[in-house]
This record gives sequence, structure tokens and C-alpha cells, in this order.
Amino acid sequence: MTLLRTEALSMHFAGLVAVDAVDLAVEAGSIHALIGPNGAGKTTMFNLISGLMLPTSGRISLDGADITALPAHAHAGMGMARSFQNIRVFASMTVLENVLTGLHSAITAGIAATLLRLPMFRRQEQDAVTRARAALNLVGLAARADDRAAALAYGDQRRLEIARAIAGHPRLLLLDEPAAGMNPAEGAALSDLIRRIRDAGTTVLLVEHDMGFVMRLADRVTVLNFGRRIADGPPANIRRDPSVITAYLGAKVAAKLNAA
Amino acid sequence: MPIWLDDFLWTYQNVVYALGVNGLLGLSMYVVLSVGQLSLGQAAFMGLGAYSSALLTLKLHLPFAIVLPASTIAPVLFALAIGTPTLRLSGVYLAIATIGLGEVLRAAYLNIDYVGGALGISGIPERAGVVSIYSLLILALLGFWLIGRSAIGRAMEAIREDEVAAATMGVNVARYRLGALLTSAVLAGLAGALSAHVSSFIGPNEYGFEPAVTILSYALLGGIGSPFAPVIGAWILTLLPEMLRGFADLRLVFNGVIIVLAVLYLPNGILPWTMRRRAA
Amino acid sequence: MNRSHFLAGAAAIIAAAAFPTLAAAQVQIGAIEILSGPAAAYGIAIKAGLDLALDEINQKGVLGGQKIVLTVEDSAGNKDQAINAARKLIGRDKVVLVIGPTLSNEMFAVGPVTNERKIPTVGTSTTAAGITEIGPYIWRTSLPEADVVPVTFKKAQSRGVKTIALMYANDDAFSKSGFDVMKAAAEKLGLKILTIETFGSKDTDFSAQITKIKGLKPDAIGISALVEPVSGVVLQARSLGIPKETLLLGGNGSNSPKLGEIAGAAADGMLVGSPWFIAKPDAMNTGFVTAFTAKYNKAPDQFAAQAYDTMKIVAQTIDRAGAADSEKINAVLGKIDFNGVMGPFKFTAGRDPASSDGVVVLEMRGGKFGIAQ
Amino acid sequence: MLAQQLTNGVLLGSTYALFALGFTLMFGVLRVVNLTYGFYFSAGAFVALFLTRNVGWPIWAALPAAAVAVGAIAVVLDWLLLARLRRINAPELSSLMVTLGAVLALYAGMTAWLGPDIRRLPAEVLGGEAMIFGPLRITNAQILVLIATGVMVTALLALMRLTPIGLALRAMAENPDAAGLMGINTGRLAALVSFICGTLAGAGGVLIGLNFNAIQPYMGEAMMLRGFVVIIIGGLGDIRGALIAGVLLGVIEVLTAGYVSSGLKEAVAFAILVVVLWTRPSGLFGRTQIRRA
Repeated sequence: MTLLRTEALSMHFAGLVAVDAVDLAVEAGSIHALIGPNGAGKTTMFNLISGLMLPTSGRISLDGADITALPAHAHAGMGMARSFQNIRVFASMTVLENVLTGLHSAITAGIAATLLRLPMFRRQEQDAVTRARAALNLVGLAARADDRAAALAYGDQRRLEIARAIAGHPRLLLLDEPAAGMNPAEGAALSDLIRRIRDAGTTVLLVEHDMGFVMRLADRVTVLNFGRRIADGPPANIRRDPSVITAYLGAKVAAKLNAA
Repeated sequence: MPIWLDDFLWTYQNVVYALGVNGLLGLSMYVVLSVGQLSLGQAAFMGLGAYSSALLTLKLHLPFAIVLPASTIAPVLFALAIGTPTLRLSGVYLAIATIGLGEVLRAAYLNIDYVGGALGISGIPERAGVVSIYSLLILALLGFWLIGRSAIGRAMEAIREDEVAAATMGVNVARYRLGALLTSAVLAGLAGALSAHVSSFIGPNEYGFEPAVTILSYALLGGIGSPFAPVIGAWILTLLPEMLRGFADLRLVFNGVIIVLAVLYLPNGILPWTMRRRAA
Repeated sequence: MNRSHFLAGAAAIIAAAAFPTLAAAQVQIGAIEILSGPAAAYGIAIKAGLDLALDEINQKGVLGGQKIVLTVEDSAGNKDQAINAARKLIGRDKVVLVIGPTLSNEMFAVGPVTNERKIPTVGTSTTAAGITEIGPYIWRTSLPEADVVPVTFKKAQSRGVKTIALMYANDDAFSKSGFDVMKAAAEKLGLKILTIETFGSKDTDFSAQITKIKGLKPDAIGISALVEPVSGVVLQARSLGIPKETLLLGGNGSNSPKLGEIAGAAADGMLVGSPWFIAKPDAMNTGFVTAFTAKYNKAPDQFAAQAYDTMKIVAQTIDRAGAADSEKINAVLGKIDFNGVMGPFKFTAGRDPASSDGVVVLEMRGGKFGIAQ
Repeated sequence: MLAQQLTNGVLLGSTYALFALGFTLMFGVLRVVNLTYGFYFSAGAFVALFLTRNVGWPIWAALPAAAVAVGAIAVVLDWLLLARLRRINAPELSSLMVTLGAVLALYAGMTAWLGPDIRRLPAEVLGGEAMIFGPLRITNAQILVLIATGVMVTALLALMRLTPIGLALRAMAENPDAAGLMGINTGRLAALVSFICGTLAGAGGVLIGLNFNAIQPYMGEAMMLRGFVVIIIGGLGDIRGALIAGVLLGVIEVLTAGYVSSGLKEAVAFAILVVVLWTRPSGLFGRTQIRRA
């Protein structure tokens, strides 16, 4: 079953084509990677899918429902969550409060219920704390729950971002370069974590630079170059695809490799 | 009550009222700043509340229990009109648009004879007092404290920190911002109605650019870590001119310097303590 | 007036309550004036007039040798500060009478407070309509515009003026009140009002209004505003080609030596009504002008003269009341019959000045006022 | 009369444009709504007043001297107030707030020091007579404003279009990050922009003081409120837009006062502001950028 689908998705910025008629299908329950050289349009794809930008043309659907024009905040309610390439934790809040923010859509108590401290409000807040602690446990940050997010080390902030994103058990998790700046050991732990997230029922779409990391982890890989999709398939096929090698290494090097 | 105490209370009665009213104004600034917006419309909202309530009392002879809530209607309508288009834009636009709002209203008060033109409205009966002012202030503080310790409060802080990240968490940023602006208009409108009904006279030049800046400095001085901070900020800046009477010419210098120093060196205000954003 | 004073507030009140005889040798009165901010020039002139009169009064004192102690509080032109000042003067300093405040708008806020406490309050510069209607304890010694402007307009009519254009600053009470009076006076005299134009007190460009007026060719232009904007209007009117034959008429706000300083020759021929004139020849006035100039090293203006007379009126009232008692003072004020630098003075039953006989029409010549012929 | 009113409008409008020019440049390049800008006007007028009245300089010497002096003041203020915020990459609102506080203190301090009275430049500086062109009357001061505005606009546009500094400024206006990548020293550029804007504003203050004969500490504040209207209508950061919007606003205000009601003159300016914010929020000539967050 296809969970996320984009059809002929395009984004133009003042004459520059950042994403050019990209078709993408992410299977439910898979780990899907989006790769490509710098400037290939990966982050723009993420911004379009998560609703931060409105595409110039094309269509995005989640589980069959058209979400092309939905604003960013509505995506969360549809079961989508994301992390950012440059870490965007709420620095002044505690670690636990950060994760609670990720459960915003799960808390439906309005102003009145909040002001009157109705039982519904209390129940939802308590549930949220329980779920947030569970998410922190999963990423291994339970002990830091009451520290300020700003006090965490870089790698921990990345994990906090992931905890915040998965706290509400999204159907689709978008991870933008989650392994950036991590050493191999941390990377391996992260792979592990992402698999566990997938196993818990969340489909994962990730953008990543580290080819080794992607090839070990992803079930399927889509390659973008200059905004176009140039390849799509299982990692093993992608690794051998000449157009991918050309895109990454340049035509000359690719020719040499072929000759060799 | 001994006579000296009576005299003492009578002497400082207006100061006591001003502390309460300015506390409400500090909160009206707080709620906008706490979602990362800068509005300079609080004085304009206050003026609308003051004018509409004074007219309701003097022309329609309505009881204060009706006048007070009704004084929030005009500010809220104006907040809707100004907020709907500008909230989508950069924060600078809201600040400038709300300055514009204040000037349009000032021109309106001056040119409409029904509201007294430059002569303002005088002879407003004293209907408000310590009870009405401080119960509203306490209610507002309590409300913000309860909201702060909830998902709504967390969402507000998240918007202030990083609106894009907040939006991807499912926070409807535009709705929160409009809600904050409307709440701000309600509080400023109430403050206007209360102040009009303790001082018997209101004029068109009391709600312009300078008071708008003064209200901003309440929140900047106190900080916005918790709802108590802007109220404390308002109290300090209300009492200072009374203590610095002889320095009146330099009072505005002082106000300005406080804002500069606060932004540069105390970005969190003089009460940097922040409240915990969870209820459990 | 200062911080230690403020902090000592409660203690002072307790002391005053415990030892009431301490204050008995003096008569406490207060004044609320604008001593800082953009309108400070008016309050400073008033304070100078009050202080000068007080020096003379306290040489022999009132009530058989008691000194009058005057506490002047700054309102900075701000309503709330004016109210706070009034409450402080009455509640803490125990004044029996308040002079001021400076602006009509401030009086509308302060009047109800002092009236409630039954403290007689005498405005020296509050000319707007409705001031004394605030209550039975609110008085003023300044002639309302209604008594001054018609005299000026009559003079203009006698010079052949039949049509007039009116201009006023629509953002302050003083200018607006003055305009209302100008309009009524023009209508009463049967002058045809060709147009009414407004501007803001802080405006610097009046070219649109003046060009429009120029096209209508009025015989005269009446301007109601404070002296700075009036000077600006006069300057631009002449440079945009309003002919010398068009008479310029000013209200109380134009009655300031600054008009000549700022507008210079452009203001020549302008007519301004005034209850007082610096070169008025009687002995009392020349004595006042000499003493004032000696003390402050500058010439007095109308605000100082009015304040000077007011202080004298207050002292005489206290003497006649026989005690430093607000009720008695308020009762005597209405019966006062005084002759000062402004001329003979009495209050009407409505607590306004009774007579406008002292009003003279002044004409600008070479940057200075003289009596209009 | 219409011709004279249109002339009045264009002249008033060019003072607005003159004011808005540096203001909008500052926003365009430095991304700062610098509210101390209004103070530069007052400062320029007072420096010129001092030079002509107390030192006895002629206006052609006092005008550029005042402009340069204010440029220096602007650089100092920028360094005191904004350099730190730029270093820590503070949001736009912080700079708005800090300059708001500063301008309040500056005006009040100036009033405390120099007094609230309105002053004027010595009458002999320019001769008060008007030139008469057929039915039109234009004073010497107005002609000077027109010429000076023209010269400064031309110089500014030439600087922006023809010099390497202008290229750097435009690059920074387009994209501050890109400018950083190009190796532009943003700190020095900020000082340069502050100097240019301070000079423009200082000269503007002298000219407006000459034209309206009223120099007063708060003279910049009234201009500031109009300046907001002009730069929003013209588009924040858009130099050409500020010029057109300034002149347009002057003409509209004068025509409103001349043919509708002078009481509405002020209201009309701000009503236009509100309408523009509603319909074309990035200005009449700007590109619309709407956030989706």
C-alpha cells in the first residue's frame, strides 16, 4: 500500500526550478530514502510534503487523501511529523516540554477546559506526559527530561527532535539528514532507532547525505538531481545505476569508473 | 479609620488605580509578545475601550456591569480588521500597521464632534474602583497562569521560539496569533473602560504613539517569562514617575534607556524566571 | 518634589496629624503647572508670575502675619500626573486652595477631584468653555476666549472686513475652543465665513489650506492655535502670496512675543485681542513689568500677568475670609473686588471673570505688539 | 489653483520621499526598521541651526556639514545599538524595539537639553521671497528641497547601480547570507549604510527645517509616522517605491485638504496605509511574500 504519493510535483523560485515534476511513492511500513547531490531539491521536497511551501504545480496525497494545499499545521493532524536539517528544538523549554509540544494535535482540550481544569483536560495532559516519557525512553533521553533543551549536546538535540516527532505515533515521519554530524557509533545507534520506529508502525521518509548509512538502512531509495528524479529502486539497484554515479561523481569520473 | 490613613488612601487613590490598570495593559502586551508578535496597538485598543465605554455611560446611561464587557467590542472588531491581513506577514508589518491604526483613530476622535473632538469627553462618572480593577487583574493573571501550564501555553512558547517548527508540530500559528491579538484587545479595552471611569475625563491625545511605547516597555522591563513579570514591570514604571517627579523632563529618557538596556542586556526582563509549561 | 519627600510621605502625614499646630503659622496653598515637556513654557511663565506676587505678599503676610507657602507640582501636561499632583497637594500637603492646572484638558480631569474635596481651585490659563461648570469650587481668572475674540473681530469689522476664512488646530482643546468662539463671533457680527480649515499642532505644511483660502479671497483670516503653529501659518500665508490687505486675526494663543520672534515681518498687521498689554501705562502694571524683568531677566507675558494677579486675589481672599479654611475662602472668592495689573477684577455668579473691559486689541508692527488704532 | 495645489503636493511629497529614502534603504540592506532615523532629521536641523546662527556659516556650507555630522552620529548609534544584535543574529523585532527605546530617549534628552521651543533658521539664510512662475509661487526653500532631493536621489541610484559598493549593497539586500558568502564584510557595510542614511536624513532635516521654518526636537517624530506610510506603500526596502509613494502621498494629502476637508488630511494617509496592508501587503511595487507557517 502506498502511504505518501507525489505526482508531477514542481516548485519554481523566481525562475529557478527547484523541484521538477517529481513522482514519488512511499510504501507504508518502509524506510524510504531521498538522496541526491547538494541543491538537488531534497529539502524543498520535504518542505512541500510537510506543507511549509505551496507547490507551483503537482499533487501530494497521504493515504489517498489530497493534502497538496493543506497548511503545515494540518499535516500533523493527518499523522505526519518531521525533523529539520538544522536542529530546531525549542531551546528555552525543557526536554519533556519539547516532546509534549509534539503531542499538540493529540490534546483537544480548549480554552474553557483548560481554564476550568476539567477532568478531560487533566486526563489528556497526563496521557501526554506518559506518551512523551515513552518517546524519551525510546531515544534514550529519559534521564534528561527536566533539563533545558539548550543544555543538550548536539547529538542529543537530534534525538530530542526525533522523540518530539514520534511522540504522537505519526503514520509518516520525515527525517531531514538525521545522521548529520554524528560519528559512526552514533550513526549505527540512529539506524537502530529508525528501524525500531519503523517496526512500531511508522513509515519513514528520510533525506540523507551519508550514502553508506542510507544503503544499510533504506528499503527503497529515490535519487534527485537538479530537481528531477533520476532513479528509484532498492538500494542495491541504485548503487549500480550509472546516472546516479554520474550525478554524484561527475561525468568524467563516472566514465573512468566504467572504463576500469 | 483614622483621618491620616483616610487622607493617605485618598492621596494615592489614583496611583493605586493606575497600578491596576497599567498591570492589565502590561498583560495585554504580554499576550501578544508571548506568541512572538510585536503590536503597538494596545494604546489604540485602550482608547477604543475608553471612548466606547464613556459614550455608553454618558449617552445611553447603561449600568457599568454592561458597559464594562461592552467596552471590549470595538477593540476586538478593530483587532480583527487589522490582524486578519497582517498576521500572515512579517512581524514588522503588524507593528507598523498598529501604529497606523492608532493614528487613524486619533484623527477620527478629533474630527467627530459627537465624541468631543479635541475637547475630549469630560464628566464621566466614577464607576470603577479598586474592586473592579483588581479583580479583573487577578482574574487575568490567574487565567494566563492556567493557560501557561497547558498545551496552549506550550504552543505559545513554541511559536515564539520557532514558528516553523511549531507549525509542523500541528500548532495553527495564525489562529494562535489572532487569538492573542484579540485577547490583547479585550484586556486593553477593559483597561481603557476602567481608567475612563476613574478619571472623569478622556482626550484624543492620550492613546497615541507615546503611550503605546510605554505599554511596550512594561512588558520589556518585566519580561515575558511568566504573566507576573509584565505586571511587575508596569508597577515599576508607574511608580517611578511619582518618585522621580522632579526629574520629569528626564523621565522619558529613562523610559527609553530602560527599553534599550532591556533588549540588549536583559532579553528576558528583570524577572527571568519562567513558568513550567505543563500541568501534570 | 523629590524622592526623599516621597518616601517620607507617610511619616509626614502622621507628623502633621499628631502636631497640627506646626502647620498653623503658615497658609498652605498649591499649584499644578506644566513645568516639563513640550508645553512647559506656559507653566514656567505662570510659576514665575505666582512667585513674584508671593514675594510681595509674604513681606507682610496674610491673616496678621502668617506666610503663604506655595507648593508647585509638575503635571508635565499629563492628565494622570495632574490628578496625582492634585491628590498629593490636598491629601498630603493639606493645601486650602489650588491654583491651576495649566491646560483646560487637565482642568477637566483635576476639577472633579478638587471639587469633590471642596477645595477651591482657580485656573489662571484655562480658557475653554465649560470649565467652571465642573462644580461650585472651580473658578478661573483668565478671560475665556468668548470675551476676547469678539472685541478683535469687531475691530476687524470696523476696518471693513466682510468675509473671513477660519483656520484652527483641531487636536488641542484650547485651539478648538478658541475656534468655536471665533465662529460664533463671526456669525454674530454678520461676517461671511468662506471656509473653515484645520491643521495639526505639530504640522509644518499648511500650503494646501492656504492655497485654498487664497483662492477664496477673504478680507480676513482668523487663526486659533498656539503660537508656534500660528507663526508657521502666518509665514507660509505670506510666502504663498496672501496679500497684505488680507487681515490676520489671532486668538489668545497668538498673544505672545514669540509670534514676532518666529514670524518676523510676515506677522505685521496681525490683530490679536488681549486682556493685558505689556506697555499698558498705569503705575501698577509698570511696577509689575519692572519687578518681573528685574527678577527673571526677561519680559513677562500674559500668562505671567494673569498668574500674578491671581496670587494677589487669593491672598486678599484669605485675608478677608479670616482663616485658612477652604469653605470660607470659597465663600469669599465670589465677593472679591480687586484691581490688578490686568485691570479691575470681579467674579460672576458663574465663577468666571466678570468684565472684559480691560481687553485691548493689539497689532503687530515690526515684530512687536502695539495698541491697534 | 489646481496647478498650485499640485505643486504644493509634489513639494510636500518630495520631503516625504526624501525622508523615506534612507529609511527604506536601511531596511532593504540591513533588515532593520531603525526608528532612530527620525532623530537624524532633528539632529541635522539643529546642527545646521547652530552652524548658521552661532558660527555664522552660509547655508551652502552648513547643509553638507550637518549632513556629514549626522552621518557620523548614525554610525555611532548603529554601533551602540545594533552591532551587538547583528552579531547574535537577533530577530527583526529586537532591533525595532531597541531603536524604539533609543529614539524615545534621544528626543526627550534633546528636549531636556535644548528646550521644547520651535526655532527657525535665520531669515537671511535664504531670503523669504517666492519665485513666481505664471500662476505658481514657489519659495526659494522649496526649490532647494526639490534640487537637493533630485541630487541625492540621483547620487544614491548611481551609487547603487554603478559602483562595486552598490553591487555589494544590492547583494546584501537580495540575500544577506549570499553577501556573507561573497566575502562582504557586513559590519563595515552596515557602518557605510548607516552613514549614507544618516547623511540623507541629516540633509533632509535641514531642508525641511528651512522649508517649514520650524525646528524642534520632535520634528522627526511627526515625519516618522508619515515615513512608515510611505515605505509600506512603496514596499519595505524598495527605493524606487519610496520615491513614488512619497510624492503620491504628498499629492493625495494636499488634494484632500484642498478639495475635500483639511481635517481628513492625516486620516487619508493612514487609511491608504491600511488599505495597502489589506490588499498589497508588500507594497504597491513589491513582490508578495506570504508565509505559510
